[in-house]
Amino acid sequence: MNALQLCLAFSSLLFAVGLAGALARSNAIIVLLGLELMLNAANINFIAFWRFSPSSAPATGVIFVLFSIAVAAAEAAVGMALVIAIYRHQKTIRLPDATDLKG
Amino acid sequence: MSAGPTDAHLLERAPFLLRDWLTHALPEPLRWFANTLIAIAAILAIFGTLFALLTLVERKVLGRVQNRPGPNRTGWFGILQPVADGIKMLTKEDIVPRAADPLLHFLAPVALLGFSVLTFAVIPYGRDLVAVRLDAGVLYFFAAGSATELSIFMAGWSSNNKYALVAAMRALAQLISYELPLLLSAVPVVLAAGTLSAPDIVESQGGFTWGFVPHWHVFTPWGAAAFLVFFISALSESNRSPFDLPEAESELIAGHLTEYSGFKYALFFMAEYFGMCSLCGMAVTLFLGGWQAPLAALEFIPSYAWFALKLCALLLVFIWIRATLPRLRMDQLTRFAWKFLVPLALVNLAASAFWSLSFGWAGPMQALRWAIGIALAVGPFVLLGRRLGAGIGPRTYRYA
Amino acid sequence: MSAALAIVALATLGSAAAAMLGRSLLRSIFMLAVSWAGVAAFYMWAGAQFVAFAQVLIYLGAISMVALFAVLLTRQSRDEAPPPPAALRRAILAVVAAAGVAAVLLWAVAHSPLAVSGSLAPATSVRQLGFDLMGRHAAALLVVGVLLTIALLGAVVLAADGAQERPGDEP
Amino acid sequence: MLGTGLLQGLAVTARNFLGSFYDRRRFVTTQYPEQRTALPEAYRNFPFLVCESADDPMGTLRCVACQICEKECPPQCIYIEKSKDKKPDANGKPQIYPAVFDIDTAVCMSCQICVEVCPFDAIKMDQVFELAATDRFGALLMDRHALAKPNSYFQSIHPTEAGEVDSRLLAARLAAEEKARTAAAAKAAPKPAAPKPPAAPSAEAPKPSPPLA
Repeated sequence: MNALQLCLAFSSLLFAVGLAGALARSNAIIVLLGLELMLNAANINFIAFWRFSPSSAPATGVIFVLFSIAVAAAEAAVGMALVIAIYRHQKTIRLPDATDLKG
Repeated sequence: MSAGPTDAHLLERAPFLLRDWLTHALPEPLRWFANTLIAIAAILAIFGTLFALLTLVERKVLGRVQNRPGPNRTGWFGILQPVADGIKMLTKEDIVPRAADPLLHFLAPVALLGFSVLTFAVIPYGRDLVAVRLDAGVLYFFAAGSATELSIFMAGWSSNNKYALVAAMRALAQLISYELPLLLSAVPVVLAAGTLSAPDIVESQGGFTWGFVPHWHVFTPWGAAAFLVFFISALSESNRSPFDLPEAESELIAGHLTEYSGFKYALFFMAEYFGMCSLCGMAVTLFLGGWQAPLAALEFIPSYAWFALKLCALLLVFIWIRATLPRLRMDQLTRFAWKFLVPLALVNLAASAFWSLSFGWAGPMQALRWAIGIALAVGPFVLLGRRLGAGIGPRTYRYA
Repeated sequence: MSAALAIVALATLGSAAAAMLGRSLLRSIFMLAVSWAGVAAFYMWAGAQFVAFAQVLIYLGAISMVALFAVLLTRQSRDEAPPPPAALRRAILAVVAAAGVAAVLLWAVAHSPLAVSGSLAPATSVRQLGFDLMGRHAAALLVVGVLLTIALLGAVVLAADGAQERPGDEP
Repeated sequence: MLGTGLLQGLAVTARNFLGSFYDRRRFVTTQYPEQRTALPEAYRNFPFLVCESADDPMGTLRCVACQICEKECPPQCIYIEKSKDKKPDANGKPQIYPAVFDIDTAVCMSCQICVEVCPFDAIKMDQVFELAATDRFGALLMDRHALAKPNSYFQSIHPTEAGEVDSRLLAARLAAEEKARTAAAAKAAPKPAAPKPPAAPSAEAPKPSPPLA
């Protein structure tokens, strides 16, 4: 196993942890944060491939990660706003309880 | 840390000579390690001493402003007061509330101090006198600074005290609000210098116009405006008066420090002053020419002395402002950040872009450049200020 | 080299797992902050300093703050109730699914012919990064800027309370 | 414009800061334990017992243990026990004296009523304010030894009032002497052998006893 594979294994495990959290927990905030973890795992892959791949275009991986982080920030902001909006309507942020379409 | 300048005179090279004298006997990899350790130790020692002195100077200056002498019982002119305070802090009982989260309660001051010490790494204290030469030094500075917010919240939440929690919420709202103008007012400098590395930003401010006006960023229209925004945001980021809402003692006891005592309290205190010092250091680096001398004739004074002088001057202004201004209300605080500082910083970005684009203008165009630059800096200030102060007349006090 | 990576990876994975398992919401967020910091440390290790600082600035400075605010604004859910049987079953299924995904990914990683070049990618200077962003990727940068602005506005609209601001509240 | 008020405020504090270095009128702090301001003469708190001589305070107390002050004291901080015997006072006249005279300064509220009711000018207001003690029961309860202070001290702290008191006492004493002399002369004319009655002058002028001879 070389360094690239180690990095990829690391990111796979992080992705799995995030996936497990997003699927298992019923709290909307934790679910969102699990999604963030999965995004992070993807970013790790970008950096790893940029770092170790034989024919890396200069800095493309880094730039992709920068964009990804920006999108993650936007996603977090909108997601948390949604959580707060749901909470205002239904007085709960447990996802199994948020089943009504009409608030 | 680099090898240090070789052509400068003895006083300029003194820190490097001292370091090399201490470590010249060691083999190569160990020597690098020892040099790094010495840099860390020097920064910690100097700023630790500065912290101690600053607490004393702050109390003396506040006293003088209020026409009283300040602490003068311990030692000559109260010079031993910090020592007495330190002994008092160390010997006090360390109380952890029963309902608190003991791990986070312990981690909060440690993390806060750690992050605020991290920010010292990229500030250039003199010619080639910087602990870590990072390509993205300014970004590193703000990243480390933004991480301190987390530890303040940790302190407030883990205390399990309503005052601490409310104060932590306030601190978060305040720090997030003022992080934005702080960053945005640093961007024009990065734009002008074309680099994110702090030593290079200082280098770019070298030289003089007509031999006596230094090329510091604060002497350009956009630079002055950005410096103002940066300074106000720095006041707020370091929880200093008039933005010391998180620890508003009249409303929230001691804010997030309510449940802290003894040495942990001292750590918070230390972190606050370290944050103040590092923000002032960054302001000096970005706007006041870092370690550059203000006159070409004064360049025989070593660069680190100039940096120290500028840093102390800014710190004194911090204290002066604390002695003058009353505390803001929470809604005034956030309104000021979002409705005044952020738009001002954004417009200022455009002003700085104009300044960079009009670099080649000469002759009568130079006057036009200055006129437009000043208009772009002062105009938004006046307009936004009028908007901010709309409906607030001068107050009349019936019983005063 | 690999030892540093292993330490960073273990710290990141451990804190992430602790965050996902933890019962206290706020502790979970603090653990997640540690794990994001671990990812930043990985970027440092991989020589992408700029990305590491951006990661700290955005994840530790902004996203964790937003999450903390969300937790405090939705007060009831500070600690989750003990899981009912249905939730437990779901959790077991989730862990099984995640373990399956992890197994597939790990198998793929272990068995694909991933060639590693002898020389590492040259560490890009911030200057080069800036030229790239403004040159080749300028359109993407613009789109991201628009996206961020719209997302911010949307978040404000979503989270804003319908109640009017009280008129007497001006300073 | 925005910010001018802030600059004005900063100017005010800067003026204060610089002014405190050269303007002594601004810089009013006194370094208390070493440097003391002169107390105004009208300053009064906590009563003390006046005695005539500093050498023998217990023998020359003006107090005759009439207990009026004890009865009048609003917080009842005075405790007096009369003596069983009589002792010659400053003028040699045998008087009852206070065997115990305690004032609890923890209770006393410095209302000065004891001073106003005393017919003998024996209790007066003091100027002490450094009564801090480590024992809040014993050390703040002043007995008559602690309370007795000579008339010269009274004159030093309240010269105007002490002058009035002294001249009043002197006038009363002179009047009593005069009266005693005329009485003695009147008695000597019809019945020269009769002894002088000692009680009569002291009844009309309470404080000053007739002169010895």
